[in-house]
Formats: sequence, C-alpha cells, structure tokens
Amino acid sequence: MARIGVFVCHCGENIARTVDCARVAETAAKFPGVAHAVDYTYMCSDPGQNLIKEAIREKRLTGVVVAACSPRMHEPTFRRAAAEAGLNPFLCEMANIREHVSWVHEDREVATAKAIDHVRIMVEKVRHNEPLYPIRVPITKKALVIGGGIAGIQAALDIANGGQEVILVEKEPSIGGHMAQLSETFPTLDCSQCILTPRMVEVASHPNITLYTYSEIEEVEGFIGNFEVKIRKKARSVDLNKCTGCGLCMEKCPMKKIPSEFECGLGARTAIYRPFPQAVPAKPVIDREHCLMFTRGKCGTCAKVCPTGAINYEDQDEIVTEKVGAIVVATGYRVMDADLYGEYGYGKYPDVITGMQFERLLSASGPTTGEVRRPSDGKIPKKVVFVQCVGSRDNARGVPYCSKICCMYTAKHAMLYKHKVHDGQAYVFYMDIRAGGKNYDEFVRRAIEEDDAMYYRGRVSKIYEENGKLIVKGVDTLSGLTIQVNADMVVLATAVLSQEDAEPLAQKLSISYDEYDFLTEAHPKLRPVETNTAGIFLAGACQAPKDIPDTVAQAGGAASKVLGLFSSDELEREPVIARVNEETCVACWRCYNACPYGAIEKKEIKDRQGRAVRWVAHVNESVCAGCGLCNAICPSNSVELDGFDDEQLYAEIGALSNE
Amino acid sequence: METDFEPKIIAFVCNWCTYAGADLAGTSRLKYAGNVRVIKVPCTGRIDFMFLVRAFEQGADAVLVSGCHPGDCHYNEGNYYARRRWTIFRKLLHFLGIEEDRLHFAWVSAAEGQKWADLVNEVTARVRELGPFTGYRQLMEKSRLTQSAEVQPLERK
Amino acid sequence: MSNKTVSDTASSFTAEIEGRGRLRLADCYQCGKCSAGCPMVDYMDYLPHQIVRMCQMGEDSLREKVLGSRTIWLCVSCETCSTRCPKDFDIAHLMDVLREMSLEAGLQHADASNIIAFHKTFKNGVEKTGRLNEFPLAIGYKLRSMDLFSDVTKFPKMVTARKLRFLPHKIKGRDKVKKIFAKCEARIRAKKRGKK
Amino acid sequence: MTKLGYYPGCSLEGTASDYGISVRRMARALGWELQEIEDWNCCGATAAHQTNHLLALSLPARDLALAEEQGITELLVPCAACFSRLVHANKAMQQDPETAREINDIIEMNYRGTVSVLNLIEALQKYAMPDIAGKVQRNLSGLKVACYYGCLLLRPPKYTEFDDAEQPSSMEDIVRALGAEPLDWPFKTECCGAGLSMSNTGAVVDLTHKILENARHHGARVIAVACPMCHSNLDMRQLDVSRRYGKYNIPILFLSQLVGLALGVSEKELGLKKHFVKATSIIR
Ligand SMILES: Cc1cc2nc3c(=O)[nH]c(=O)nc-3n(C[C@H](O)[C@H](O)[C@H](O)COP(=O)(O)OP(=O)(O)OC[C@H]3O[C@@H](n4cnc5c(N)ncnc54)[C@H](O)[C@@H]3O)c2cc1C
Ligand SMILES: Cc1cc2nc3c(=O)[nH]c(=O)nc-3n(C[C@H](O)[C@H](O)[C@H](O)COP(=O)(O)OP(=O)(O)OC[C@H]3O[C@@H](n4cnc5c(N)ncnc54)[C@H](O)[C@@H]3O)c2cc1C
Ligand code: SF4
Ligand code: SF4
Ligand code: SF4
Ligand code: SF4
Ligand code: SF4
Ligand code: SF4
Ligand code: SF4
Ligand code: SF4
Repeated sequence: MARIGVFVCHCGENIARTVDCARVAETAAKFPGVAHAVDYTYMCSDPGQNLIKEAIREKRLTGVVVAACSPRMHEPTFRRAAAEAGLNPFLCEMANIREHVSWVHEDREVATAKAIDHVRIMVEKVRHNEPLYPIRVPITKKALVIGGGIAGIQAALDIANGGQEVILVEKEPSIGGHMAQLSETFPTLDCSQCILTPRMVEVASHPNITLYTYSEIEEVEGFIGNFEVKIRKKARSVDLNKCTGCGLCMEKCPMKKIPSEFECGLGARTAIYRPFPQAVPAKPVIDREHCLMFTRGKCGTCAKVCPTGAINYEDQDEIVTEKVGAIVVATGYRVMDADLYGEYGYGKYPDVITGMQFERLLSASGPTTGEVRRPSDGKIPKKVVFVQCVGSRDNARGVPYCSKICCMYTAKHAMLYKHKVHDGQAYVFYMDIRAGGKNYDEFVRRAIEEDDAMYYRGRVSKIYEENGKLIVKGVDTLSGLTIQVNADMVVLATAVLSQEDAEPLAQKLSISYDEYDFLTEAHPKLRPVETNTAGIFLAGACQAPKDIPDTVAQAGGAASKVLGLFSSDELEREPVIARVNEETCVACWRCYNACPYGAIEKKEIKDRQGRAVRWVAHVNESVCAGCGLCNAICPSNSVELDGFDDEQLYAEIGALSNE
Repeated sequence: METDFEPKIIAFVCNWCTYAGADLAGTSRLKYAGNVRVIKVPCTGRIDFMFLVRAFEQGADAVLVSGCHPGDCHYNEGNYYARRRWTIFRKLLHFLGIEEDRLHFAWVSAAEGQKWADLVNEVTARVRELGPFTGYRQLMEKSRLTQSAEVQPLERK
Repeated sequence: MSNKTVSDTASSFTAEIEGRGRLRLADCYQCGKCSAGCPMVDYMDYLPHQIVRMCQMGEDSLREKVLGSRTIWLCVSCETCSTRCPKDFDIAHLMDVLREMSLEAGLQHADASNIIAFHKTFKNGVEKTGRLNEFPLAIGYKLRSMDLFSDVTKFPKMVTARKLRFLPHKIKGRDKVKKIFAKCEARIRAKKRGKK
Repeated sequence: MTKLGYYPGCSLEGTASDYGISVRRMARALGWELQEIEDWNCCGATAAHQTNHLLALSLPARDLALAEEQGITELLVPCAACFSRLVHANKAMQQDPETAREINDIIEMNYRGTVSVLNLIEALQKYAMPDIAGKVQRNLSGLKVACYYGCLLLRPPKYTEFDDAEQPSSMEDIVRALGAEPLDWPFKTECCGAGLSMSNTGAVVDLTHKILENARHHGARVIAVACPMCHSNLDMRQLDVSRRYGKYNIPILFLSQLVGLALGVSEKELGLKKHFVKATSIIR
C-alpha cells in the first residue's frame, strides 16, 4: 500500500500569491495513496527539508511529491533530503507549480486547478515508481590516441604530461602527419618541421607513452572507462629493437625509383625506406609491394648489409590487445585528387600541381631543397597561377563545403613564392577570401599589398598547354573581364576530405560521422571535442577541415576531457536506462537499429546444456543514455525505460481523467 | 461556439528543451492560458502512439507534443525518429475519427519561453473553436456495443 | 544605359524564369566559371554570369536589359558552362528560357534579327514538311535577313557536290508534325498568360 | 550480325550527304544492318531548342516513339546535334514521369522510354572495337589525326553519359586501332560556334580559326569529326578563315570516312570528293 507525502511550497509569495496552497494540500490529501499532505512557506529551507525528513520517518512514507519550483532547480535538494531520511531518492519527485503555474497564470482559480492537476500527475507517477540505484563503473586509467599527426601528438603529450598513460597508434611508419610535409606555416611563417620534430621526439621518449607505428585499430569493444582494443601491428620486416637506424639498407636497396608518398610523387624512395629523414621512429620499413624479395623472391641485399641483423622477411602481422578507459580519435584528413577536373589538366600537364606538392617544392628538405622549380624541366617559374576552391564549394563534382585552410595557405604560397623568386608574379583566382582568425586577414593583405600577388575574383574554366606555357582561362567578375594568364606553373588548392577509412573506423568505435565522413562532435558549440559515445573524443582535422592552431586547441581540449574523466576512480550515472524483458523479446532488432547510442546488444540465450536457444536484445547499462526510443518502438512491449516506463506514463495520463 | 468551454490540453514535452523552455516562460513571468497540463518525458522519441490515444480517452480535448528542434536533440537523433512517426500518428488519429487539429507538434527550445507561451495560447484558441472533444468517446461507445471487449479502451489504473 | 538599379524585390521576373525553366536562380554563387569558359564571350554585351546575376536580382528595370541583350542570342548552346558549373546550374538552359521570353516580349536585340530569322526559317521548313531541307532554308533565311551575299559563293559547289536538294522531302506524318508545332506554341502562350 | 536502329537526320540527307553515305558504307563494311526509322521527322536541332522548349522535346520524342513502335532498342544517331536533341528528350522523359506525360500528350503517342541512343563513336566502341584492327586493309600509319569532338557529343555529361567530357579519348582509341596516329591537342572539345554558322558568320570564323590553328600547331594532317555541323564549319569555313587569317589546308574527315578508308572502301564511295578542302590526297 502506497503511503505518499505531498509537500506544497508557497515560495514566500511567489506561489502563494496565485495558488491557494492550503487547498492544494487539502485536495491532495484525498488522492489515492496519499498518507500525508501539508503546505509550508519555504520547502527548500532547512526547516522545510526537515519537515520532509521527519514525515518520512514518522509516517513511514513510501514516496514524496514536493509541489514547488521546477525540478531543474531543486530536485537534487529534495532527493538528497529523502535519501538522508532513508528513502530511495528516486521515489521523490517534484510537481512544478511555480514556473509552470503561479508565474504564468494570474487567475487564482485557474492556477489552483492546474496546480492540483500537476500534483495529481506526480502522485500517480510516484505510486508507480520503483527504487533505482545509481550505476557505478570503474575506470581504466589509460588512454588510446588514434592517429599521430599534430592532433594526436598534442593530445598524447598533454595526457602523458598530466600523469596518465597513453597508447598512440599511427598507421604510417612514422608519426607526424601532414604537418611534417609543410614548409612554413601561416600565419607566422615558422618552419613546420622545426616546431614539430621536437614534439615527435618527445612522444618517442616519453615514459608514459607507448607508440605503435605502422599499426591499425582492428576492433573496439566495451564502453566508457572500460574499452578493450585490438591493435594490428603490421609486419614491418625490420626489428625495431635491433635496428639502429644507420640507413645502410636504404642506401643499398636496388629499388630506387618508387614515387615517394611523402614527397607527393615529386621525389623517389627505396623499397626499404623511412618516409622522411626526421621520421619517428627513425627506422625503416619494407614496402612489400615493391620489394624484390617479395615480388620476385630474390634480392636480400638489405639483410646482407644490415650490421645488426634487423631485417626479417618472415615478419608477420601481430595483434595486441589493450585495455583503455578513454579514446581520442585524431586521424586527420586527406587531400582531394585533382584528376576529377579534366579541364584543369592535372595529371596530364606535369606543371599543374596541388597545394601539397607546392609545399614540398617550398620545403628546405623537399625534392628541390626549397627552390621553386617546375617538375617538368626544373626551370624556375616566373608566372605562377594559384586556383582556389578546387573541389571545394562544388556541388556538381566536389564537395559543397569550404575547406577552410586553402585561402590561407594560398596566400602563404603566393608570399613564399615571391620571397624565393623576386622577379616572379603570383596570380590567385579566388571566389571569396576566408581569413577569419587572429592576424589572418592581415596576412592575406600582406600577400597582396607587399608581395604583389594579383588576386582575381572568379573561377578558372580551363587550363591547357601551348608552347610550353600553361594557358589559364579565368574571369574577374568584379571588372566583368575574362582573364587569360600564360603561366609557367599552376597550383590547385584542392579540397580537404575525410580519411578514406573514416567510416569503417567510426563504425568500429560506434561514433557518428556526417555525410562526408567527417566524425561528428556531440554538440557543435557546447561539446565540440566529445562524440556522442561517452569516453570517445575528437581532435583535429578528422572532425572537419582545420588548420594547425585550431587542431592543437582541440587536441588540448580532448586531453583535458580525458584527464577530467581519469580524475576519479569510478563513474557514476543516473539510473534512467532501458531494460529488456527477455521472456517477451522477439528479437526483431528494431530497438537495436534505432538506438542512437548503440546501447542495445544482441544476446544469445543458452539452455542448461549451453546450447544457444534464441536471441534477445540486451541493454548495455553503461552505454544507454536513457532516451526511451527503444521503449516507444518495441512492437512486443519488451523494453521499459526505468523512471519513465509505460506504467508510470499511463498512470500520469490517467491522473487527468475527469473525476 | 461555446464561450464558457475551457479545453483540457495535455502536453508531452521533452525534459531537455521544451520543459526548460516552459520554465523560462515562468522565470520571465510571461502570462498564458491555463489549459495545458504538462507530462515530462526524456525525449519526444519516448512517446508511444497509445499515450495520445489514452490522453484523448481520459478526456483531453487536444494533445500537444513538443521537443527539441531537429538537430538539437539531446539524444542526437531521438527526435528524428519522433518526427518520422508523427506523420503516422496523425494518420492513425484521423483513422480513429479524431480531427487533425486536436494534435499539435512543435519545437520549443530551452531558450524559447515566448514561443512556448504563444504556442499554448494558439493551441488553446484553436481548440476553443473546435469545441469539446467527444468523437473518440462516441467511437468507443459504438465499438463497445458492436464488438467484444478487446476493442475497449485500455483498462484504467 | 544606366548603371543604377532601384531595389524592388517585388518583381515577377525571377519567378517567371524559374517557373518556365525549372531553375533555381539562387543556386548560382557568381563564381564566373561559365563566363571564363564561354566561347562566345568576346562578342557578348554581358558575360553569362552577369546575365544570371541580373536574373537573380529580378528587378523589372533589368527585364529589358536581360531580354534585350545580345548575349542571349549569341549563346550557341554549347553547354560548356553547364558542364563545368560547380553549382550544377543549367545556365545554357537559362539562355533558352530567356530567348523564349525575349521573343514573346518583342525585346530581342537588333543584332539578333539574323539569328531569329534563321531560326524562324528553320522552324517553318520543318513545320511544313516534317524535315529540314537546307536549300530552302538558306534561301528563306537570306530573304528574311536581307543578307543576300554572304555564302553565295558556296552554293555552286554545294550544288555540284549534290549537297543541296532543291525539292524538300515531305514525310507522311507531316500533319502530325504540324499539330505538334501548334500544340507546343499554344501551350507556351498559355503558360505566359498564366504568369500574368 | 549487328543490327541497329538508324536515325540519319536532315543534314545527312542534305548538306552532309557525304556523312550519310559514308556511315551507310562503313556499316556495310563492318557487317552492320541499319534499320532506318520509318517516317522520321526533323529533331528540331538548335532552332527549336533555342526558342520553344516544348517543341525541342516533342520533335525528337516523336522519333523515339516511332523507333519504339518499330521494335528498335538501340538507335544510331551519327549527327551530333540530333544525338544531343534525342538523348535530351530521351533522358527527360525517362527521368521525369511528368515530362513524359506532357510530351506524350503533345505527340499523341505513348513513348515508354525503351530506346537507347548511340552516337557514332559509341556504336563503333561497342560493335567494332577492338577487332576492327584486324579488318584494316589500308595502311594509315603516320597519318596524324586530330580528333575533334566539339561540344554536343559530350555535353552536358549528365545527359550524354559518354566518355570524359573534358579529356575524351574514345575517338583516339578508334583512330589508333585503324593504324593512324591520334594527336594530343587541347582544343578537341572547344566549341566551333556551329549553331550560328549561317547567322553570325564573323564570330564563327574566329572560333573556327582558333581550332584550325591549334590543330595545325600540334601537327595535324587531318581533323576527324563526328558531326555534320563541325564538318561544315571546319571544311566550308576554312575558305573564309584562310581569307582572313592566311592559308589553311587541313582536310576534315568524318570518322566514318576514316574507318571506311582503313577498311579499304574507295574514296568515291565514301563521298570524299564532296569536300571543299580537298581530302582525296591523304592516302598514298
Ligand atoms: C597544402 C597545405 C598547406 C597547409 N598549410 C598550413 C599552414 O601553413 N598552417 C596551418 O596552420 N595549417 C596548414 N595546413 C593544415 C594542416 O595540415 C592541418 O591543420 C593539420 O595537419 C591537421 O592535423 P591532424 O593531426 O588533425 O591531421 P593529419 O596531419 O592528417 O594527421 C593524421 C594522422 O593520423 C594518421 N591516421 C589516419 N588514419 C588513421 C588510422 N585509421 N589509424 C591510425 N592512424 C591514422 C595519419 O597517418 C596521420 O599521421 C595545410 C594543409 C595543406 C593541405
Ligand atoms: C552580434 C553577435 C552575434 C553573435 N552570434 C553568435 C552565434 O550565432 N554563434 C556563435 O557561436 N557565436 C556568436 N557570437 C559570438 C559569441 O558571442 C562569442 O563567441 C562568445 O560570447 C565568447 O564567449 P566568452 O566567454 O569568450 O566572452 P564573453 O561572452 O565576452 O564573456 C566574458 C565574461 O567575462 C566578464 N569579464 C570581463 N572582464 C572581466 C574581469 N576583468 N574580471 C571579471 N570578469 C570579467 C564579462 O563581464 C563577461 O561576463 C556573436 C557575437 C556577436 C557580437
Ligand atoms: S523549494 Fe522552490 S518554490 Fe519552494 S521556496 Fe525553494 S525555491 Fe521556492
Ligand atoms: S641497415 Fe639495419 S640497422 Fe641500419 S637502418 Fe637498415 S635495418 Fe636498421
Ligand atoms: S630485399 Fe627488398 S627492401 Fe631489401 S634491398 Fe632488396 S628490394 Fe630493397
Ligand atoms: S578556404 Fe578559401 S579556398 Fe579553401 S574552400 Fe574555402 S573559400 Fe575556397
Ligand atoms: S533508452 Fe535510448 S539509449 Fe538507452 S537503449 Fe534505449 S534507445 Fe538506446
Ligand atoms: S524491439 Fe523489442 S522485441 Fe524487438 S528486439 Fe528490441 S526488445 Fe526485442
Ligand atoms: S558557373 Fe555556375 S555558379 Fe558559377 S557563375 Fe556561372 S552559373 Fe553561376
Ligand atoms: S552554352 Fe552559351 S553561354 Fe554557355 S558556354 Fe556555350 S555559348 Fe556560352
């Protein structure tokens, strides 16, 4: 038999001015299951709370309804009071008669009637409430960072310096990401490698960081605080423990003409190679697709010359399993293939190149040691055309979004080109200049005002070669003139795209991604580094096109979220979660498909002999966020949401029937 | 139309957006019609069609459902599901002989106190025009006469 | 020509174009790629993207500028612009629509009369016989355009090469073709009235 | 034996009779049977297209409907302008039921959208490649050919669905298979302004000149085309171009003529004598 106590608050005059509180209490006293009903001036004051506590003890109350302000205001207060008096806090509810009643209605009769109804609703709810217990989850204090670009490096270092352990997984043979390829960086023009390499070295030597390069995520299971991750360490064919990085093998390898990925095809590498001289680890890997030992079964030169016997052609992929409590995804981006635009002749004319290739030409460590030379004949180009928005903002053949970084790096390119080729002329075709950021617009203006870059407002329609010149046909919409430039070189600012494997990775992690496969944050403004899967965070260009300052800021944010999570030993969360009745579940998987959090699992029911009998849905408590979608759509009424189950809600609706 | 008819409207609102929006109307001391009774759910995705039927059965003259704006759902996509189902809800109600204007869907965010107040006023005015709802009860009466107990309204608690 | 236009967004010009052409003018973001690649741009009075822009602005004062422009008649429907437009805006089709409207409104540019004469002759021929015979086409065109001398030198060679036939071939279904012409023209007229 | 529906179009019966003749002759040499649509009408070409959009769909729609009635599933349309109008109408009716209804109502027929339209290059790709190389009778080696596509065969790609609209290569493949030497040149898709040939000669001469000059610059001995309008512009207008810009002498061959020559058909049978720029001297 329910014994519910109703406590009606006056809130001084705030409620009592329009609501007849005494009458509310009197009426409530007569509701079925109500054992006690009083009104009082300030329920949240100490005496008010004591009134409740005493009543719980003395009247042996099985539930409490406080008719007062919004639960957003004082629900924790009254639940705490109930708990102190020995009542399960989830048996205490609030009826909102202030924000929803007294403050919004003037007529005393109307307000009092509504207050009575709101109390009746909550009394009915409490009559059907069950005690609930907060869920506690232990936390494994070790973080996984996926991707070793500047985002992953920064996040790993911040977490490690915060005193927690980190595992950094990078799929390439070296960490560094795109930033390692850049020459100098806007808006300050500092040398990219000079600021990046010290951090790469720090990662390698940090006692709290375990580095897995040439490795990929195979499988992720578990939930916040308790993930279990399988990592595939790809066969490197070089024993990292034995190799000293002397480089003899690379010197002697006969396969010398392989286009270097790091140089964007402008330079060559060997089959056993290090992507770039400052690579971390500074040890090579054998590219089995090109190595003669693997393609033809003969060579073995590297093994012969290696002084430490580090070469191992028999090396196999290895799977390691790690337990972690949080994950930071920092897998970065990829640059669009300009082949898509036949009218620009990329791939056909060697002197039509991408922005990333131009970075390599500008880089002191690049294929031309930092001199700007044409790939076709090595001549210094005197007229260079830069075309912005190639593939970006293009609904027809590219992507509709703005890639955000190319306006800035194009201005940088125009500037650096002029610094290197004093008698050269840069032309930039742009649609809009997007330079929002500290010192960004000033930077672009400098390219125009001091380094004489000629900016034309319009797109380019066609590029073709004639007598060794690249004829660029564009337009300047501001003057209404068509423009032809007879250029020596053309640089295309191609769109920033998500990684090719972003979607499968997101699915492994059960995090969401947008239609372009960029990973999605939980809220664009208020939770920009969290995903909607608890315990998984985002950093860098895997979330959206981003420059280095934004990437580093987000990486720091992700790291501090991880450190915050690791600051306690256990997680506690509200017990509003779904539960499946395994007897009635018919395994239709509607809930499984609908749950926005992937909280529903498929569970096998076994008989006594351990044979599988049937499947049912099962809710993972740690993952369920309590939205109740599953409850509403289950065709067999087999899922109930604790705290908002069908019985409770029908009771609440029933409370409104005309007597 | 009857002038002294005071409609009874049941509102299902989500905890994160509309409930908070209604709170804001309160803290801003906006005044609006007193005909709505609020039932809080975690998300509009939690709403079962039978809740609406039950509300009408309990004498509601109209039902109002309101949650977060699309894309702002606290549960990411909960209200997308809800939205998709709303169209079906409408059709089902129509099938049961309930006028479409007795079911209102809206988006009210936590910042839209004024919108909540306006919404309540609009819906109340509209239902006042429509008059009291009797259709569903008549329908049930009819089915009770002609058919077995199975079609009777869900048993009351 | 005035360089000033008074904002008056309550114009029906934009809506009319969009309705006829199933186009959404707002799609164009004025990148100019169409103009940059148009083969006829050197002969035009407005660049193709400027035509789109004026259609977007839609003021009635621009109706005459657009429908009276040379550009819309010089466009040869090569589709270069539509093929390369990053917004998938079918600007070549817009030109079709504008020509149609220009003719109806009687606003066509003086220089366009040659082109229009050619089109008229062409259509008349097809309407009568169901097929086109280029000899009457050439003669008819020359009569309409009063451009009697150009290309005259080529006729003898064409005739000896038996590239020109003097008597038009008439198809059996020419009544059907005639009816198609009548129906299409009636419908376009009806659509135009509907707009007003 | 390959059997194809055939829509010659007005030009191939008139000013481009050499194209028409050579297509038929080439087809015979390849062993194709062409079934001409009975009682076909003019597709409307650019004139209808430019001034009445309903007419521009209805005229070709009648031809498609006739073809369908006559049991044709694949329709060879050698004229690029007709090809363009026919694929446009075809796609518009296949993709949009509302358009299909409106047009069927105008033509008072019921076209269901079952015909697929092929241009000459597509047909050769599909039914003559790659074994055409084995049938070559005449040695064309060393003949430098600039393949000119013009605009209507390729654009807009969403309708034509044929080759790469910016860097096409299918005609080159055929020319190479014939033993000749296709050139790489950037103007192969530039427009020659053919639609205005009669009415705005000045502009057209300029455009034609640019194309001829570009081809000559890249060493073209002949230009191969698959469009009667491109042909009449480049061939007939070459006199006007020469008058204004200095002498040009580049024979313009229809692709069907080139294929025919390679297969050993005589110059006369292929209508080569009808050209303004003498084209009979290209083979020794
Ligand atoms: C031409 C050009 C010039 C630029 N110039 C500048 C500039 O001057 N200033 C500036 O601020 N920004 C510049 N940028 C932008 C800059 O490159 C990015 O902001 C920055 O690199 C983003 O870092 P990131 O770590 O997020 O991504 P990335 O650098 O892409 O790093 C991602 C890392 O993750 C690894 N990875 C990917 N997938 C997986 C996986 N599944 N498992 C494991 N590892 C994975 C990758 O191998 C890579 O190492 C430029 C960009 C371009 C294209
Ligand atoms: C018209 C307008 C529209 C905008 N619209 C959007 C939008 O749609 N979306 C969006 O994302 N952003 C928008 N913004 C930007 C947004 O307002 C800012 O990004 C955001 O408010 C920045 O937050 P903040 O906390 O850094 O600074 P502030 O909001 O300025 O907060 C700083 C606080 O510090 C206090 N303070 C200052 N000095 C001291 C001191 N010495 N001691 C103690 N306290 C101090 C101030 O009183 C203030 O409370 C808009 C801005 C404007 C002007
Ligand atoms: S409990 Fe709420 S309503 Fe009551 S006095 Fe405190 S603040 Fe006011
Ligand atoms: S030779 Fe041996 S030790 Fe030296 S870099 Fe190569 S693998 Fe390492
Ligand atoms: S075995 Fe392979 S990697 Fe080693 S030297 Fe030979 S080709 Fe190079
Ligand atoms: S950043 Fe600039 S260049 Fe890049 S897509 Fe955006 S507008 Fe275009
Ligand atoms: S309540 Fe929501 S989050 Fe929890 S299992 Fe159901 S659908 Fe998933
Ligand atoms: S929706 Fe219901 S019946 Fe279907 S799987 Fe989920 S719990 Fe089981
Ligand atoms: S190319 Fe397209 S988007 Fe650009 S100006 Fe022309 S019509 Fe507009
Ligand atoms: S279709 Fe007309 S406007 Fe477009 S590029 Fe060709 S000539 Fe120019």
